[in-house]
Amino acid sequence: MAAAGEAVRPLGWDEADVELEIPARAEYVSLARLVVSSLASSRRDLADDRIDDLKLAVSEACTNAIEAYEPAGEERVVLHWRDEQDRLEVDVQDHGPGFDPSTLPERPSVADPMRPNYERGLGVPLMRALVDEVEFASSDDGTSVIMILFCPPVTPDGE
Amino acid sequence: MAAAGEAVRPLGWDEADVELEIPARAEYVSLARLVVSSLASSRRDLADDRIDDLKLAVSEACTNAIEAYEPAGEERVVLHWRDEQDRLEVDVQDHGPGFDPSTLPERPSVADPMRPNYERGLGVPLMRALVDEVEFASSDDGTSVIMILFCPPVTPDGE
Amino acid sequence: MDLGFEVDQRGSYTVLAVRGEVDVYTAPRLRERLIELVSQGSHQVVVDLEGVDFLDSTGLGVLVGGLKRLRSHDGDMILVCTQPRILKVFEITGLTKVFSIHDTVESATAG
Amino acid sequence: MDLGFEVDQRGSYTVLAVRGEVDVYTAPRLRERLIELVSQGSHQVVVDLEGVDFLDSTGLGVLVGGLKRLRSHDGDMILVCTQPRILKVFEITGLTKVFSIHDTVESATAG
Ligand SMILES: Nc1ncnc2c1ncn2[C@@H]1O[C@H](COP(=O)(O)OP(=O)(O)O)[C@@H](O)[C@H]1O
Ligand SMILES: Nc1ncnc2c1ncn2[C@@H]1O[C@H](COP(=O)(O)OP(=O)(O)O)[C@@H](O)[C@H]1O
Repeated sequence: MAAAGEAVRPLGWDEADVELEIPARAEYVSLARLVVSSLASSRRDLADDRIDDLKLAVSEACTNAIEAYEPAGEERVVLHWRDEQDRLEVDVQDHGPGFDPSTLPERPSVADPMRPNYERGLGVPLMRALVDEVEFASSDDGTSVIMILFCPPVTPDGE
Repeated sequence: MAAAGEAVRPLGWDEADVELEIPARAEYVSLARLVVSSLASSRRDLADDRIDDLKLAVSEACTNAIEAYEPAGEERVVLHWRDEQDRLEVDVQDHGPGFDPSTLPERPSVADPMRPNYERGLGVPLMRALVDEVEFASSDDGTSVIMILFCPPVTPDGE
Repeated sequence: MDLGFEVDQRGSYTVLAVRGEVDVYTAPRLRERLIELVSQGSHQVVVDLEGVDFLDSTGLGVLVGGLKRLRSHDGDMILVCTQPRILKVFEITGLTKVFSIHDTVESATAG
Repeated sequence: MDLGFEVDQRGSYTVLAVRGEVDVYTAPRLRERLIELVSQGSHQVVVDLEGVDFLDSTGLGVLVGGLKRLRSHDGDMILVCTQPRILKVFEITGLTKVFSIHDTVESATAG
């Protein structure tokens, strides 16, 4: 048995799935952050800076989802949280116009001398740098951004 | 125009609807509380003690929804938050066995000399006392508890 | 979500200070602590709720259960609580009539 | 969610201390504040981020926009930031090369 007998971390994929559906409006992004950081903190295997990374990545994804709807109406953004032993996954879905992620730069071009002119386009590079995996699934019907953090198993004492 | 031109409070019923779906497990009740108190705080017209009241009432409803499933499996509890100008509504839904709310006491029997023997049965009386309206809709298919707080309109300066 | 406990002996009183949120998830830990104290022979127990941010009906039920257990050993449970939002929960449920509730640990252990 | 501002003049520097979370909802308020300062003739601006709990790409964009605006007036923007989680965002995006970032308001206004 693991030392942490008290199962704070949910046990299975489906069971552990939390869903948050918010109006596609800027004032709700902070709620998505709050939910993600609260869920991440209850997993005792994540360091604070990893929680901050995930929180920022999810926030960027929600911001993009909301901006995809501009001008905003009654649209919704849906966030799913899934816990597994060795990872956690968050996806953020919208039904905006979609986009072609392959046209975006893979990595932030930190050495670009034109950087000071970039007031936008920082969100996706941040997401890519902050979490272990980001996947964009986008079509005419909308976009789903899946973000994954791997959580290396903590070997319990006495095993 | 209202003095608070910046619309912190969502504008319409549908738009403002937030949905949180959690596994029917005790460790997720704190997340429901967190979401409710965060949403309630962003409405500037609610005093802190009213937010605490709502938070506790919602927590009790979630606890009952989770306990309705005992032994817990992969069931889910769904919370809806709806903002309107003059009120806010939270409902908590489960698909447990349901119950007959009319068999429960209307008010806490504060003068009951047997009170010290009551280790249970305090949840529904608390909910009834804490929010302005509680409605139970229960059938074989589950239970929905609707809790309402009325928010008297704040007359803005200059109107 | 953690529930923190601190135990302190003051004369014939055992003071259990609780910190955090007492709800359906954490209340079983409070119950265990109380049972432990009784079984170790502490029959005059002061539960200090000043560090409690949230207390629900499950928490109340555990306190009522603890009180009954203590009384069956000719003991008693005294609460320390000044926070309005926590006191309110005792008032609504009529439990202010059941528990003796003090403002400070000093006053609770003065008897 | 509130964003708080405090403005303080230190010699030729205007220090704007920001408190709270800078995101897509609040960043417009930061942008307005910066535009206001520039239009009031403050061209050497120190933005103190020590009270900022969260900063996203929208916030970065507003700071970059402010820097450009100030430079077009032969001014400059200097940041004060020591929090690792905020610094990290500047590092990932390469903006540590664009902004001069100081540890204290004193050092930022010493130039
Ligand atoms: N969910 C989405 N739906 C539609 N387009 C998106 C979405 N997410 C990102 N994009 C596109 O990718 C671009 C880059 O996004 P990002 O790096 O976050 O920068 P910014 O949002 O500042 O433009 C956006 O401008 C947008 O065109
Ligand atoms: N969502 C629900 N589904 C099924 N039964 C419920 C539900 N909510 C309340 N009940 C019933 O009402 C009773 C009283 O609830 P409550 O006052 O919260 O006290 P307790 O949960 O401690 O028994 C419960 O014991 C249960 O039988």
